[in-house]
Parts: sequence; structure tokens; C-alpha cells
Amino acid sequence: MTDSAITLRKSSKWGDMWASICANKAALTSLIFILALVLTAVVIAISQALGFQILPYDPNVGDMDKAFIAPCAEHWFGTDQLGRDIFSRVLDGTKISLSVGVAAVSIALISGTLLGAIGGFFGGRLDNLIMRAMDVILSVPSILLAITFMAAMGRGLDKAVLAIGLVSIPEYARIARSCVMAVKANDYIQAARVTGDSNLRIILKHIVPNITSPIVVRATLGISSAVLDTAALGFLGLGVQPPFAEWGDMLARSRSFIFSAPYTLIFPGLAITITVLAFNLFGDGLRDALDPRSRRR
Amino acid sequence: MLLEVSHLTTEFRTRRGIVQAVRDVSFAIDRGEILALVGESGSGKSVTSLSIMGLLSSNGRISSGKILFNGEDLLTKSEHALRHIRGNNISMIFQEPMTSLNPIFTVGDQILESIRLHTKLSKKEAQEKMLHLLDLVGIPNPAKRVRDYPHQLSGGMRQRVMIAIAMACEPQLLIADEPTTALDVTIQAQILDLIYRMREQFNISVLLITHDLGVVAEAADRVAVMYCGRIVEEGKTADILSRPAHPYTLGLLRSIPRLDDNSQRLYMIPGMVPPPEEVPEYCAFADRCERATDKCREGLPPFIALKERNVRCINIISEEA
Amino acid sequence: MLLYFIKRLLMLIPVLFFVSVLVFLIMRVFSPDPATIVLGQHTTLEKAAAWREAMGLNEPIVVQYLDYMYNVLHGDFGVSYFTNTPVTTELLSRLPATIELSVIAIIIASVVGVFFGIISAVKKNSIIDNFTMTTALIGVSMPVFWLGMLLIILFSGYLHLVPSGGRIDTLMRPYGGTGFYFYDTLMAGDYEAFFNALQHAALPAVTLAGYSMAIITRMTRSSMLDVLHQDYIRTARAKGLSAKSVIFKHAFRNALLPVITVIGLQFGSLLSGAVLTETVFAWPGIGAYSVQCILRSDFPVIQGVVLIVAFVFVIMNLLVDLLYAALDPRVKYAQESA
Amino acid sequence: MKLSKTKIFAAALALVFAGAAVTDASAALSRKPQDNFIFASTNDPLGLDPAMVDDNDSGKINCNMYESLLRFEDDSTDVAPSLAESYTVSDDGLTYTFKLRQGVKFHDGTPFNAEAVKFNIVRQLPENAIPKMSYAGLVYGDVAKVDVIDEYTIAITLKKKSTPFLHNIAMMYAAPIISPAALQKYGNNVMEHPCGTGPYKFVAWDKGQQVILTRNEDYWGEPAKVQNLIFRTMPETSARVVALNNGEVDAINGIDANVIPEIKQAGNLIFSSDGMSTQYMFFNTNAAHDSICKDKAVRRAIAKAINVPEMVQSLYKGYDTPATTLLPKFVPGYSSKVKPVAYDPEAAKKELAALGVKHLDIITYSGARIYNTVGGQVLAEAIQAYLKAAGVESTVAVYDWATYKNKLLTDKFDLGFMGWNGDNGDPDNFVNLFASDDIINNQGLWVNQEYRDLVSQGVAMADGPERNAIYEKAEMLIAEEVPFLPISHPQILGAYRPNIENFAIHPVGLTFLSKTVKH
Repeated sequence: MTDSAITLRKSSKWGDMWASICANKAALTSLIFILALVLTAVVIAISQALGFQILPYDPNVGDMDKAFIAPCAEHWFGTDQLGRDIFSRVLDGTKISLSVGVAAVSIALISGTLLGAIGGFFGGRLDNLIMRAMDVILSVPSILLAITFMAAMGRGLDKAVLAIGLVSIPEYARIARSCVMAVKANDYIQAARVTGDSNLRIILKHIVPNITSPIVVRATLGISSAVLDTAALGFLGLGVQPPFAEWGDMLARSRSFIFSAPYTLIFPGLAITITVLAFNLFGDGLRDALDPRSRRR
Repeated sequence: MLLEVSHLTTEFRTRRGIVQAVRDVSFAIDRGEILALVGESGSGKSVTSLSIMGLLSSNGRISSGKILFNGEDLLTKSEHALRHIRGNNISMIFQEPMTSLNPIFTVGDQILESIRLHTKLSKKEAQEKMLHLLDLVGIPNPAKRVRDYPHQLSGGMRQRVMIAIAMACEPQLLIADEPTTALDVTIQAQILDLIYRMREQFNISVLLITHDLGVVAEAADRVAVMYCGRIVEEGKTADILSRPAHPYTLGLLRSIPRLDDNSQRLYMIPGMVPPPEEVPEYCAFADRCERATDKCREGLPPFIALKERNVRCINIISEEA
Repeated sequence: MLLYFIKRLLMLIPVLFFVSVLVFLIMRVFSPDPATIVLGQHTTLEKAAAWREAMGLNEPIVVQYLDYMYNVLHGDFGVSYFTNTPVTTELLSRLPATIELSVIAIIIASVVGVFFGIISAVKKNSIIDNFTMTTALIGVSMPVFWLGMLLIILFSGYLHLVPSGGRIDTLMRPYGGTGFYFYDTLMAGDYEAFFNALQHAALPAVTLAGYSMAIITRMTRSSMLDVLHQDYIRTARAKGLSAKSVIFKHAFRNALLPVITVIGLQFGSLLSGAVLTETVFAWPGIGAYSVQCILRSDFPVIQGVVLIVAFVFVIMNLLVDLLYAALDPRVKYAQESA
Repeated sequence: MKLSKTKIFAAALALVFAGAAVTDASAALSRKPQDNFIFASTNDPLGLDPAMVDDNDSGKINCNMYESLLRFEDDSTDVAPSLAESYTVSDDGLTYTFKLRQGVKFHDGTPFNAEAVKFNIVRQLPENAIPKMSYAGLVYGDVAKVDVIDEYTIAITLKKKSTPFLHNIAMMYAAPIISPAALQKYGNNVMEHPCGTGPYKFVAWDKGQQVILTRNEDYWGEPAKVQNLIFRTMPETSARVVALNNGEVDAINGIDANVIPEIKQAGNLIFSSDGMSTQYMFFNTNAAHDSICKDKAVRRAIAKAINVPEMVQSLYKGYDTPATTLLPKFVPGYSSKVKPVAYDPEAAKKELAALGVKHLDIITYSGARIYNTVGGQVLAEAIQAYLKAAGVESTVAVYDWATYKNKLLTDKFDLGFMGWNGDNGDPDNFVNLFASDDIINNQGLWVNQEYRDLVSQGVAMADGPERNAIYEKAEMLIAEEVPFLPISHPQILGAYRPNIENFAIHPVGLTFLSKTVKH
């Protein structure tokens, strides 16, 4: 009886969620925008892998004679110091920002959720150890830790993913842990234990479905902060390898020209802000959809 | 009459459109009288009380009707004037003594605030008055208790404190919104007794809102039964409890467990209370009523005046007539 | 209370210990060897080896760590590889700038954030609310350094209202004193210099405050909305209190509790933001300095910075907990042992 | 009560912070604009002890506080008397005897004499020098002994003949004479307590902000014109330019060609002169790394693919000169007869294809260097584009400077970037790099015995046409073998306000400001 009631509620929960997101114009617009971004990144990546250029210009090769052209019909966003088309570079940059964001969040999500869930489920010393480790990571400002990491390991996409992923593990661990502990305290889990269900079975059947929604919300918002962190690392000169376009790196390069060529600064910054905004709006919408308490407001 | 509510209609803006929570409600309370407003949750009794106090939430609005207090219409008064009446002439106590007191102020502060707001007493006089009030509502060792925070008191004590706050300025009308619901049975009786005593001592009128007919029997002079935002029956307590005229009132009475009756299962009124936006434009109880006929669904039944009572039903329970 | 405080302090020790281990590992095991750049363009492999030997970098890592911790516990954080100056000196001479900036930023963020949070909550769904919430959302979505550069372009480049970087005009610099320019200039009665310092701090502080401001606004709003639905607010209104005292006395003081926690946590993230903000505005604090030092593998300085920042961070968290306990009569120290 | 609380607070703050700040708590300096010359540059100095620093940011401040026995002429690297009034060289070329200037005092009042000079040299002799003294080896590595002849005469004897020695002791690194009293007082480290004999003396150093100097009223020579010198740290080029254009500062350096129009437009003046440094791209010829570039034909083919003049013009907007050889034009030994491999994209493409060169690994640094104002990444990307045009794909690995220097020692790569800032104007200072077995100096580890012989011949030979001929030969060898591709000789660029007179940046990168006037 309990089981069927839960599954019943679950399915309607996801249905409700979808309805609620559709009702939230900002969240829906964001979702469409995010899908468009993903599509852009995938199309660009595929076309580049196949060896043809669908962007107006090669984002990585410029014509030095055409350095610092202000936005015009040929170069919508202008050109940079090496004469590369900023519009093409901004579009090309979606690849890196999105992939770093998603990859970093995946790392943090998987290891954080696992650690938190294990700690919450088994409790005791193991839990204590895990949470102290999380405290250690949390007690150093994340950007400082990420920079230190990058400086130690060198630049590169993979390392940026690792650094950003690592510093955000504690968030997921905490969420997972508190969810698991809350679920564990529920009567039906106690009952399942009494009736001799294995730990694995309890975890798969009862705990996983219950921690999914807070973790999904956190992950959506997490992508936005990962995009910001990627940009910050790029800005400090610790981002990806050139000549790949990365928004933060583009901003860093524009620093010396903020007065003479402000367009080199405006567009990559806008790209970051709008992308992050979209993920934030969508994440907020998702949270409202999954958490009726906040929907009330 | 101290308070006369006539044709009060209160509505709320919600996601699903405008919903009427109180529909064309009229009643009156005399000085020194205790009127009980009875109904299930969602029947509109709390909204009625908040309408009188002018404390509707921001999406609520009184769309028509009059609320005369001492002959003056509260609905035409400014917010400033209403503030002067609230807590001074009309005061209110609530269902949840646990959450109705501000957790971060001491009990004393919260009582003093009320006293000092409406009187010109000096600090010292106000403090004396506060101690006197606490003594009056039966709180032992008041001088010590005033320094306590709400969470340090028991539920009954907190409700006493609420009553002390309500009585701070010796109001003419006390609205008690489910004052005993959240309390243990023994404490319930004490609190009712206290309200009763207050009425005796200060000759105040009380609008007692409750879903518990037991409470009504114990305390009220008159009863008004609400269902889906409308008053369906209104009259003297003894009459209504012993000889209900409206089928809904009867249903309510039958669903009270009785110690002397163990023969059958507890009665349950069939069906559910319709949500406010689905209340029909005919007798709202018709769909649950065992006595309902097609005629009941043709239009809103009028108030039928029996001796000393009004009933909104066209199939008044026969033995009554 | 004192006992609780001491207990909490003791609990910080293992955290700080592991922080030190973590940073030590990252720096000394994985980071690039600084020898070739410390010694500049006249280095040779031989000289670099001699330098490493002299700095103890050839010792086993455990010995290096124990040495380091021994010295730290004796108040010696070592000497910067590049400037040959004690790390303590280097950091203390830059800390006032960072503290000054962070404090101004957190004040701005709290005051503005709380103010707009309250307005938004009270005027829920009004134009002001929608505008505030949209701004706040954009605020959390903007890269700090981009915001900073935009502000520089606008206020310093086009409007010429404020200088683009630094703490104070060189000529206004206070002589002697504590290194806290606001304090020093006020004490010296030099109001011109005080306002000059204020002008310099305006853009960086606003930039640094931006993110926290947005977070605090959102938190205050949702906390206020929560509280405004509480029964005791109805009680307060039923007493006949004015809307103002209901909101500020009864609602706000309750809503403040979770907000304070957020403000405390934001102070920690300000230190993160300071790294970027200081870099953009050439603010001579430890944020920009630590980036510089990380990039040139100045191990002793980085280790010092991370330890000090972690220390400040955990102490801030402790203070927030204590403040919370002081403000909320429901919290008792004894119950909160976790 | 309240006041006393404030006082306690102030005392506590002062105790914690003021004790640490590098501050002379002396009375405030004049705030009149004409009394203060403010010079903004990119970095904080590393320190103010000339024996322990090697950076231009320290040098350009130190050169106003310290003096060496000799100095460079105002606009060249020819030497002239300074703290030494004259010198003689023994016939075997090993012993240098200096007559010191009399009546000179250090800023702390300590008299300047032969003992002070000896103290400074002994401090940096190989047996005493700490590893941080990075110029000690270059300047004093060959010193056999130092003798005080009398109070104002000192004799320095070298182990072997060294023509660059006189240039070396005119430098602002290692060579300046510091007050022995100060050195003793501060534990052989005056990084934060500088004390020399120069026209300006130290007032305060706000870390990350500025170093403040004030006129030395007891200076032995012509007193400085402007009362106070302030060296501000402003890391961002754009910020420096705006500060200059707004009149917040009087002069700036570290600018690149892109911002010059802005500066001129605001009515400010540009200072530019040939810099004494060379930027080059080196090929990895390290036998251990087995790069395709160890093949001379490959190196020549790659060189043909790159249009150095066009690239330099485009990157540095005509302010840096394309380099044809290792030596800058004004350094003795430079020869216009040395011709680098000419740009020939067609030939390059053909040859590279024939040689089977399809892919190259490029390694570079991220930030800007003195010899490369646009930064290593931009430069590498430009090279990458030229290679692509020649049919060669390449990857660019970018590291921050510290990592880069380490990667050069450990990683396998084909092309890298480096530059050399001349120290003393002597050709040996440049050419000996590629005669070294040390991978730090000879990054590609190019080994050529003929070249090495030429270099060791040159160092011992007295200045003159004969010596120059040897260096010409060495440069010809480089042009033929292409162990590296010379890219550019950077221009020294600075800018200053129109009310400033006599502002110059010396070819070695230093700013001697005692003659600068502010109207």
C-alpha cells in the first residue's frame, strides 16, 4: 500500500513539475535558451569535427590586419587583438563553458552525492570523517582553492573541470547527507529494515528517488556557478589552452583595451551573464516546481 | 447591539480566479453575550473574524456588506482608526498559542506592548497592570514569568498569556478563534472557564469560533452554524444542540462520539466539503444531504425564521416545525 | 557560553590542521618548482639546486611539513621566496586593505540587501518587488570581474567620477598609523583624505558587494515572507500595531535570524570575491597578492594566506553561530554540540 | 571613557599592523603637486636591496637611492665615474684600482669609504652569497681578492681577464654600495630598509601600492629637482593610461603600441628608445628530447614559414624592431651583415612537406614580459597561424611563467619562446647564453663547438674592432644554423605628462629621475 502510494505520488510529482515549469514563463524561456545553447555547442562541435566551418569566421585564426574593428556588418561583435571575429569566438565559447559546466557538475554531483549519502546512511565515524573533509574544503575560499589547484596542475580543460568539480563537492555531499538522514528517519525505512531489506535495496528503492529532486535542482544551479568559476579561472589566466575561445579568457585579454575597445569586453561578458542567468532562472523554476512550499510564494 | 454584521461577503484572489470565502453572512452580538460561530475547517468562520478585525491577507477583500461596531461601520474607517480599535475595543486570540506569540520577545514585553500602545500609562503603571493581568488569567508567579520567552511556557500558559494580551485594554469584544483546539482536554476546560470568567467580570462580548460543539455547549449563549461560507442555522445554544433544524447541524451533532452510545459506528456525513471555487449556486449542502430533493438544487434556499432561530433550508427537519 | 565557545574553538583545530596538510600537499608536491624563477634570468641548474637545498625543499615532504608547522606554531610563517621578507610582514601590510574593503562591502551588501529584501517581501509582486528580484538575479549571474570592469569603464572612464584603482591618492596617504586608511585619516582629522579614500573604495566595494547583496536580498525576502505568514504577526496586527512596527519590530527581527547566517557565510565568499575584485581594481590587498604568489609558486606566502583565510573563515562561522544564539532565545548552547 | 576605548583600539591596531608595515612614521610629505613626481608601473618591486633583486621594477627605484662605483652614461652603456672618481687597470688586466669620491655619506649618516665598498663586495663573494643573490655570480664571481689600500682607495683583483667587469660594476644589480651599518642592523637584508648614497632616500613602501622617496638634501652631487618621488604599482595597462591621461600620475611605463594613440590624443608625450633586449623563438635541439627540430633543414624551413617583420609590425604596431640577430643594434659586435633566413612561404611549405613535418608542439607562457608586451600566448598564436599557412598543424601549451620555466626543463616540445634583457651592454652578456651547457640559459640546448670557441675568445679580449669581428662571426653562425629565430628588439616605451621635462628611460630599463623637472 505504501509502495504504490509512493510511486503514484512520484509520477504525478514529475507531471506537476512539468506543468509548473510550463506555467513559469521565465523558467520556460530559460529552458528554451539553454537548449538552444546546447544545440549551438553541439552543432559547432560536430561541424568542426567534420572539418567545416559553420561560424562566420574561423574563431581561432584571425587576420592581423583586421585587429580591433568595432562592431559592424561584417563583424557583428567586432574583432580582437589578433583580428579574430568576436562573434564567432563567443559562439564557439559555448562549447567550452557548457562542457566544463556539465562535466564539473557531474564530478561534484557523483562524488558529492555518494560521499554524503554514504555518510548519512552509515553515520558514525565514517560520516564524521567525510563531513570533516568537506569542512576542510569549505573553509578555503573556493576560488582560491581552484586557483591553487590550477596553478599546481597546469592549464587545461580537464584540469579546470577537476578544480571546479572538486571545490563544489561539499554542497552536494551536504544535501545528499541531510536528505538521506531525513529519509532514513521515516517510518517506512525503519519498517523496511525490520523486514530485512538489504542496505543496497533500501538505498535504491527508497533513498535514491527521494534525494533526486533536491540534487537535480542543486545541479542546475551548480552549472551556473561552474560557468562563472570557469570564467573566473580564465580571467586569472588559468583557464583552457589557447587558441580555444573561452569567455573568461576573452575578458582577461580585453582588460588592457577596456577603454580603447570596450566591445572586446562587452560581448563575452554578456554571454557569460545570460548563460548563467538562464541556468539560474531555470534552476529557480525547477526548485519551485519540485518544492511546493516555495511555490506558494 | 455591540456588533452587527450584515450581508458580509469576503473574497480572495487566487490562481484559480476570485473565490468567495464568506457569502452574505449576517449576525449580531449583544453586550455581554457569547456567540459561537461553528463549522468545519474551510467554512469561512475564521475569515469572518478576520474580516471584522480588518486583518485579511493582502489578496483578500470585503466585497460587500456592513460591519457595525457600536453603530459605526468599521468598513468605512481608515486603517489608522481601525488600529485604534484593534486590541483596544476588539481584541483577538488565536488557535495556536504555540505560534501566536513572537518567539524572540519575552512574555512581558509582548503584554506591555499592548498596554502601552493603547493607554497613556507610565512604564511603572503599565508593569503593575501587566502583573495584575497575568494574575487575573491565572498565571502563577507572574513577576518571574514575564521574563520568560514563549518557548519556555506550556501551551495552556501561552494561551493564558494571549488572553492577558487581549484583555490588556479591557476590550468590548473578544474574538476567540479556536482558542482551545490545540490544547489538552483538561486545559481546554480551564481556558473556556477563563474566557467565561472574563465575560462575567468585564461584561465583554465574545465571538467564539470553533468546530467543536462540545465547546459550544459549554460556553456559548447563541450559536451560528456556517457551511461553505454561509450561515445555515442560527439560534440559542440549547435549542440548536437539542433540536437541530438544518440537516447539516444534525450531521455535525451526530458525528460527536458519545460515551453512552457504543452500539453503532460513529456517524460520518457522506461526501466532502466542496472546495470554495466549486461551491454551487444552490444549497451547498444538497450534494451531501440525505434529505436533499431536486428542489434543493434549484436555487439558494432562503432564511426561514422559526421561533428564535433562522434556518437556511427548505427541508427543515420535521420534528422541529 | 564560554565553555561552548571554547569547545567550538577546539573543534576548529582539526579543520585547520587538515587545511594546512591539503595546501602543503598541493603546493609542495604538485606545484611547479619555483627555483628557476626565484633566481631570475641568471640562474643555472646548479644555483637552482643550491637554492632548493637551502630552502629545505629537498627534505622528505613529511619533514618539510613538520618543520613548517613547528615554525608556524612559533609564529613564524617563513620568508617569501621572492621578496626575502617574512610572510607575516607581507600579509600584515596587505591585510588592512582587504579587511577595509570586505567590511565596507559587507555593510553595503547587508544594508542594501536587507532593505530591498524587506521592501520586496512587504510589497510582494509589486513593480518594486519584480524589479528588485530581477536585479538580484542578474546580480548573482554576473561575473564579479566583468561587473568591475564595466563600472570602471562607466564611472572612471566616461564619467570621471572616481579613480579606477588603488586605495587612496598617493599624496593623501596617511603617515604613521594603522594601515586602515579610513581610521587613520579620520583620526588625523584629514577629511579630504578620508573622502578620497571613500571615493577609491566606492567601486571595488560595490563590485565586491554585488553578489552578496543579491544573495542577501533574496534571502531576506524569502525569510520575511515566511515570517509574515506566521501567526504571531497576525497577533501583532490584532494588537493594533502600525504596519511599520509590525514589519520592523515583529517580523524583521525574526526574519533576521536566517539572514544573519547568510551574511556570515557571505563574508566568507567575499574573501573569494576579493581575489577577483582586488585584481580588477588593483586593490593592494591579500586577494590580488595571493593570485600573484600562486602564479609564481611562492609557497610560504600561499600557505600563510590559505591558513589565515581559513582561520578567518571558520572564526566568522563561529561568530555567526554565537550571534545567532544571542539573538534567538530558543537556541541554547548546550543543545548545539553538533 | 569612549575616547579611551578608541585609543586602546588604535593602539591595538597599530601594534598588529603598523609594526609590520614598511613605513617610516615621519611627518607627512608635501602634498603640492609640483613637489611630487609620480611614476606608475606594472609591478611592485621585489625588494630594495640591490644585491637580492633582479627585476626592473626594483632596479628603477633603487637607481634613485643607490650608486655604484661606476655608472652608465645617460643614454648608452658606456661607463662613467660615480662613487669612484677614477680607476686604473693593471697591465695583466687582472687588478682594478679605484679612487673613491670623498665626503660622501650614506642616508643613515655612515661615511662612504673603501671599507664600505669592501663590505659590499665580500658580502656577495661566492663563499658568502646566498642563493637569492642572483647577480652576485655575474658581477663578483671572478673576484680573487679585495684590498683596501687606504680610506679612499680600493683594489679588486680578478681570477681571470674579463672585459665585461667594468660594465658589470656599473649595474644597478649587485654592484650598488649599501650602507654597511644598515646591513648589519637589518641582518644582511635591507629589502625593506634601503640605505644608499643616491639623490633620493627612502620614506615608505606601501606594499602593492607605492614606494615613496624624498630628496637627499645632503647629496654629494647636484641635488634632485623634484622633492619627492613616488613609484606607484598599477598592474593594468589601461588603468595606467587612464591615470596618466587624468593627471593622477606624471609618467608611466610598460605600455604597448595599442594604447599610444590614446595617450597622444590626451596631449601626453611618448618616450621611446631602443631597448637592450632580444626576443626569440628557440628550437628544441636537445639531444635527449629527439625533436624533429634537431634537424637543421627543418629549422631553416620553419624559419622560412614565418614572416618576422610582418608579425612584429602587427603585434607591436611598429614600436618594436624586427630582430635580424641576437645583438641589439647599439651593442658592440652587432653587424648589419648578418642576414636571417628570409621569409619564403612557398619554399617553406614545400620543404616542410618534403621533410615530413606535419605537427609541432609549441610551448609558451601566458603573461607579458619586458621583451614581449603582448604576452607569450598571443605571440605563439601568431606563429601557430603562420605554421598553419605552411601546412603544419601545431598545439600551443600555455603556462604561467613559473610553470613554463619548469616545463622547459622537463617537457618534450619543438618550439618555445624566450628573451634576454641585456644587463651591461657587453656583447658577451648575450652571446654566452648559447655557449652554455645549462638548459636554463640555452633552452634548446644547442651545442656547437665552433660557436663556443668564439665566445670564450671574445670575453677575454679588450673592446675594439677585433673583438667585434669575433662576435660577427658568431652571429653569422647563428644565422646559418638557426638554433633560434630572432624575433624582435623591443622598444622601451614610456609616456609622461607635458609638464614634465628631462624624463628618460635608460637603455638598460632604469629611470634616473634626479634631473627630471616638474612644472
